[in-house]
Amino acid sequence: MSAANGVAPGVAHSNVIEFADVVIVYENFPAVAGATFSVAPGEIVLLQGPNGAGKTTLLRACAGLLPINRGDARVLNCDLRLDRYAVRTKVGLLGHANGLFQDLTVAENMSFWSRLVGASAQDVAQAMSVMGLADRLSETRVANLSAGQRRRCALATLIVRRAQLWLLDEPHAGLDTQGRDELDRTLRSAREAGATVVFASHEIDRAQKLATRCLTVSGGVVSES
Amino acid sequence: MSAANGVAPGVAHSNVIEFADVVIVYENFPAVAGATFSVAPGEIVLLQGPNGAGKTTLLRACAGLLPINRGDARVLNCDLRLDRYAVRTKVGLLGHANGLFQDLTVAENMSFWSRLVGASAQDVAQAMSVMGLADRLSETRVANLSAGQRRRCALATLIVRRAQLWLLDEPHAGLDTQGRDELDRTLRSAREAGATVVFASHEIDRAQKLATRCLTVSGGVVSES
Amino acid sequence: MSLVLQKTSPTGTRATRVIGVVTILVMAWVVVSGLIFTPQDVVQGESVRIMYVHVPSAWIAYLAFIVTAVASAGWLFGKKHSMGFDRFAGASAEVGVMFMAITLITGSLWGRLTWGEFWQWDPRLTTTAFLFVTYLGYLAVRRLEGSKEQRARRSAVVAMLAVLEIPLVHFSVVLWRSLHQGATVLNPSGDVKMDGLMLFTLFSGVVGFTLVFVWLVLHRQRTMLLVDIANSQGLDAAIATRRAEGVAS
Amino acid sequence: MKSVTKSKVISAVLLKDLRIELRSRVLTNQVLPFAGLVLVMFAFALDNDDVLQRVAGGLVWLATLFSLFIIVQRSFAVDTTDGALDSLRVAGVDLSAVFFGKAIALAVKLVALDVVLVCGALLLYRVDLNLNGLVLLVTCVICATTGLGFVGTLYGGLTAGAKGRETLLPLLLLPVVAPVLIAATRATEAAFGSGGAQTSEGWAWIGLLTVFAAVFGVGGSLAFGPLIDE
Amino acid sequence: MKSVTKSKVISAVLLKDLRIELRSRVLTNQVLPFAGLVLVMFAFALDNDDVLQRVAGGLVWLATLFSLFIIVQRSFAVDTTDGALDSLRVAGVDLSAVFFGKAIALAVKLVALDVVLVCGALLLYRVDLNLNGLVLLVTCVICATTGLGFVGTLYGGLTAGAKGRETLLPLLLLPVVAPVLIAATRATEAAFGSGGAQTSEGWAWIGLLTVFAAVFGVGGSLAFGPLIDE
Ligand code: HEM
Ligand SMILES: Nc1ncnc2c1ncn2[C@@H]1O[C@H](COP(=O)(O)OP(=O)(O)OP(=O)(O)O)[C@@H](O)[C@H]1O
Ligand SMILES: Nc1ncnc2c1ncn2[C@@H]1O[C@H](COP(=O)(O)OP(=O)(O)OP(=O)(O)O)[C@@H](O)[C@H]1O
Ligand SMILES: [Mg+2]
Ligand SMILES: [Mg+2]
Repeated sequence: MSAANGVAPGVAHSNVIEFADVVIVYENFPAVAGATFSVAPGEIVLLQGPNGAGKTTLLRACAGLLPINRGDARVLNCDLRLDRYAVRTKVGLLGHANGLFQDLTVAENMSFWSRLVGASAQDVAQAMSVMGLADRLSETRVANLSAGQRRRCALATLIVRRAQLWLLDEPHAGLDTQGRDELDRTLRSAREAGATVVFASHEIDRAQKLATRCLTVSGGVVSES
Repeated sequence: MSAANGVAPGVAHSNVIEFADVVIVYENFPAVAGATFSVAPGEIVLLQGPNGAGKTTLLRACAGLLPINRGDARVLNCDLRLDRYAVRTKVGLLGHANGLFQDLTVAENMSFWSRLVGASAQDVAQAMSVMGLADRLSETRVANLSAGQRRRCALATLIVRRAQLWLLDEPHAGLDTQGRDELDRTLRSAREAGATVVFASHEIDRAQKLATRCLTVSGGVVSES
Repeated sequence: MSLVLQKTSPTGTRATRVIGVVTILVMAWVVVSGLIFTPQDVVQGESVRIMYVHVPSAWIAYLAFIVTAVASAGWLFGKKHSMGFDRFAGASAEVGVMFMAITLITGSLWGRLTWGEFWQWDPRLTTTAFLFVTYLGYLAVRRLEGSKEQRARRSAVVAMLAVLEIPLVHFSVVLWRSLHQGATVLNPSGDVKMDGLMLFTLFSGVVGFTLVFVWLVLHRQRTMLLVDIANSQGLDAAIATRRAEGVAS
Repeated sequence: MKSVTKSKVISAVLLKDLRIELRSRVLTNQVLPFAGLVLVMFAFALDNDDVLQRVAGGLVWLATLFSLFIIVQRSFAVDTTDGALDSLRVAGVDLSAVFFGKAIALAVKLVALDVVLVCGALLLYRVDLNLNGLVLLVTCVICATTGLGFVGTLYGGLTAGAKGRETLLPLLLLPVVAPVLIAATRATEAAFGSGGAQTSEGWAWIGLLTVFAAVFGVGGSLAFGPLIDE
Repeated sequence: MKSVTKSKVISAVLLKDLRIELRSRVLTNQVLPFAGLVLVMFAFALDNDDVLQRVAGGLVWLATLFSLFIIVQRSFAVDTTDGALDSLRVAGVDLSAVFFGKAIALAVKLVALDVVLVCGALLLYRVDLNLNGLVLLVTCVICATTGLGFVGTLYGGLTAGAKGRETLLPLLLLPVVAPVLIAATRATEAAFGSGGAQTSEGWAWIGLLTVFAAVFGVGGSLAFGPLIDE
């Protein structure tokens, strides 16, 4: 992978994510209630915590998808309070949903997303083979895939993005053991290429092995663990 | 739990599931390609195997949702080739989807499903508290729940069914550690009350601990492991 | 926080009180002049007096919607995205919808007297109704769930598009042959054929309604500010509860 | 598991569908403006009292029909998006009871819609209505919406089951509901006295509507279960 | 990540939308029969060549408008069901390019629909069309569908983001598209020569349609991004 994927040398010393006392409110429920944490370049950070703790909300906020109601939030040197859009070309997000078009085949989905982010055909082919989607499956409509195969396809669209910051919401869910191993390998090599990874997971054992640091989210607050 | 939930004494000796060389075809792809296996009463059987192996298809077939194209399939003494409907009052299925109504609150969803299966208000309250959905969450619309909370709600609707045969497709996915422990306890106690459990899972460690027997599904074929 | 609330709690200021008094004086003059001093119309008789309400309310509705659009642009293109602009936009649109409703009501009453029908499927009437519905839609957009920032952005875009309908309403009489009165006052050629006192009363009405508009908007945007402050106070309590959830588990 | 009586299932499904409608307000916010548009646009397009009065009845039912498509699709979309229909099938409940529950909910929504539409037509098209006409009209609305409720639910169920089928709905539904459209239009015209029609003529059409509702009520309760089972 | 040119994004989105339409056939199987019904119904209801010819233009555009709602809703439903819209937002692509891609796809679908509708009207309502009229008609269809494509995509985007919003679509869209309806109707009437209208009269309306399309093209390309961002 080229140097362009890494963090530019000049900013390597500043944090990739810098949240200070951030509050995020849905209607009138504060899903994130004063979160303070930071992520340094090259880390693989695990967000763990009970259901409804606010992990998904944090990840979506980091991707610039949610407005910040209070506090200071900086991601890749973009201030999310002023501009949530600038950050988006640099992050890749895998949410609970897959973001795929059910009526298109795997190959068509891949080519759509790869064209949008300007990935090369070679990258696409590689991502698909890493995720085990070559051959028969590539010509299958997404609606006709099994749940795990769909998740693999979503991961493949993420891989071709070669983002500087990877945000993954329960990336292991639905994958079989081999897929999980492959994913972990992919994340580690992305890190070696200079990317930073933040992911939420309930597969604590596997996740803790993968992560370089663990954060616990609970009641909308983040704490070191 | 009452005796009605258990298997009637007269049929206790025959198998709960009895599949012989079953083939299940989607359009023209045989997702299950000659599966032979049986499950005895009181077992907790794990279906493991790679993505796309056919686990979901097998579980849905056991629930009488899919037509059998070839082979012999009997579930709870109902022949699925002759009558896929009779079996449905006796099984409970948790699929990849949750089967909840997004616009209704947790409590409303619970009361709907419990009325359909004739569960008592007490059972409902108990299931909700087991799954941690009492208090604030019970009045929240399902659309506003987190992914794991939704899964918990789906499990609660299943628990009130008190089925003879529980079919669960990746029940652990999305749940936090505490929820998983609670679920395992629930399944074990269902078994003690005479029910049989078949579930698919990719959390191999936890699943193998829970299961009394493991079956491996691969390429649409089932083998003992 | 509660200190802030107390300091800002009255919605009136010295300026608004002055405006209020002037408004009352001007409106009193419009009522007296419109009902007593001005003559009947040759064709329309007494019913022409509806004009002193109908026409100003239509124009002030236009004015209100234009103010909404300008304030929206201020929010959207301003560097600081100051929420004050958003409040002005919202307040002005609410008052504008009220004036538009008055136009519709007085218009249909007038129509009953002159055409014998409350409503006709006439271009001016139809486009006016559409304008009214458009701004109901605008107010609905403001009520969508989401943060203040989201609300401001969404509604600003809608407001700046909706304001384009005003020329359509104004020129509808020209675009389609219409039953409705053509532009007697705001016509392009500039020569106004109307009795002097009638015209003066009409313009007094316009001035009076403008003052009403200004007074209402100032107060309304102030109450909006207070609601925002009150909401953020409720948020503090909610945050505390939410944090407690985490400690408990 | 205890067995559940049919009426309990019907009421549970009915309540659920109506409650979802109340929450999501698809009918009031989406379908009604749509149907209202048909009326207003036609009033605007055909600014001619004569023509308008003649087509008033037809327009009301045409608008109802359009709305039927949207409501049926929405009614089953709610059940299929998160797999609730599968859960319903697996719950082993009496599917004919589900059919009646959904059909009644659908009919209730259609009645609500038609009340507004008829009032709109009365206002916009300046139709006169006497007492006889009103009785006929109310009967017509009830019979027609019942029939439409049954047939909509039946075909909605048929097309909700599997992928690709949903696009079939209008194609299948159109020819079947055509008789309802015609009968209800004629009955409404008779009630409105459009074109000098007599109220008495209308009652013959009501007969047809009743037969239609009965046929699809019975047919639907028998066929719905097998149909939604893929 | 490399930067991607605007035209590449436009073509990717356009292709995607059209391909999904080809797969799911919502337009042909769902919208067309629906729109066709309006035409046929009227041919039956007003069995009077005079009136029919007079309303032919209006009916075509009314049917287009109804279809617009359905197509727009469907076009965004495809993007929202599995969170693809979120992914689009996060992909950091130029959202004004997405706007144009979706708007063109929408316009293409509308053109396809209108060709069928106009042919239907010509047949059913026995309208004569000379060469001048044809040129006017084609221009009118292109201008009007472009405008509708822009405005439909813009408001579709506004209402697609979050829950509860989708019900707003008709309320917002109705008053805005009314001018298109009127202008296109008048131009089509001129092309059909209904009520003795001259072709030349039609071209004035085309001007209005063009202005409309331009306003919403520019407005949409600027506003779409901020709008779909919740
Ligand atoms: C519901 C029915 C009516 C509605 C919605 C309505 C709406 C409007 C609107 C929006 C305007 C402002 C036009 C502009 O300057 O752009 C206006 C102006 C006016 N209306 Fe009406 N109107 C209605 C009925 C009537 C009737 C029945 C009359 C009298 C016969 C009337 C007489 C006028 C006059 C004289 C003006 C001022 C025109 C000018 O100088 O521009 N209106 N009306
Ligand atoms: N509707 C369908 N039409 C055609 N093929 C399908 C359909 N659904 C599933 N398949 C195919 O059937 C095979 C088995 O799918 P199934 O969902 O049973 O797998 P699974 O074992 O549950 O996998 P996972 O672990 O990913 O959930 C897959 O290869 C899939 O591509
Ligand atoms: N759209 C919404 N409106 C209101 N409340 C919401 C909404 N989405 C989530 N919530 C609430 O916000 C809280 C945090 O949700 P979030 O999805 O971030 O949790 P999570 O940590 O990802 O949980 P999980 O492990 O179950 O995925 C939950 O309590 C949930 O009920
Ligand atoms: Mg989550
Ligand atoms: Mg599966």
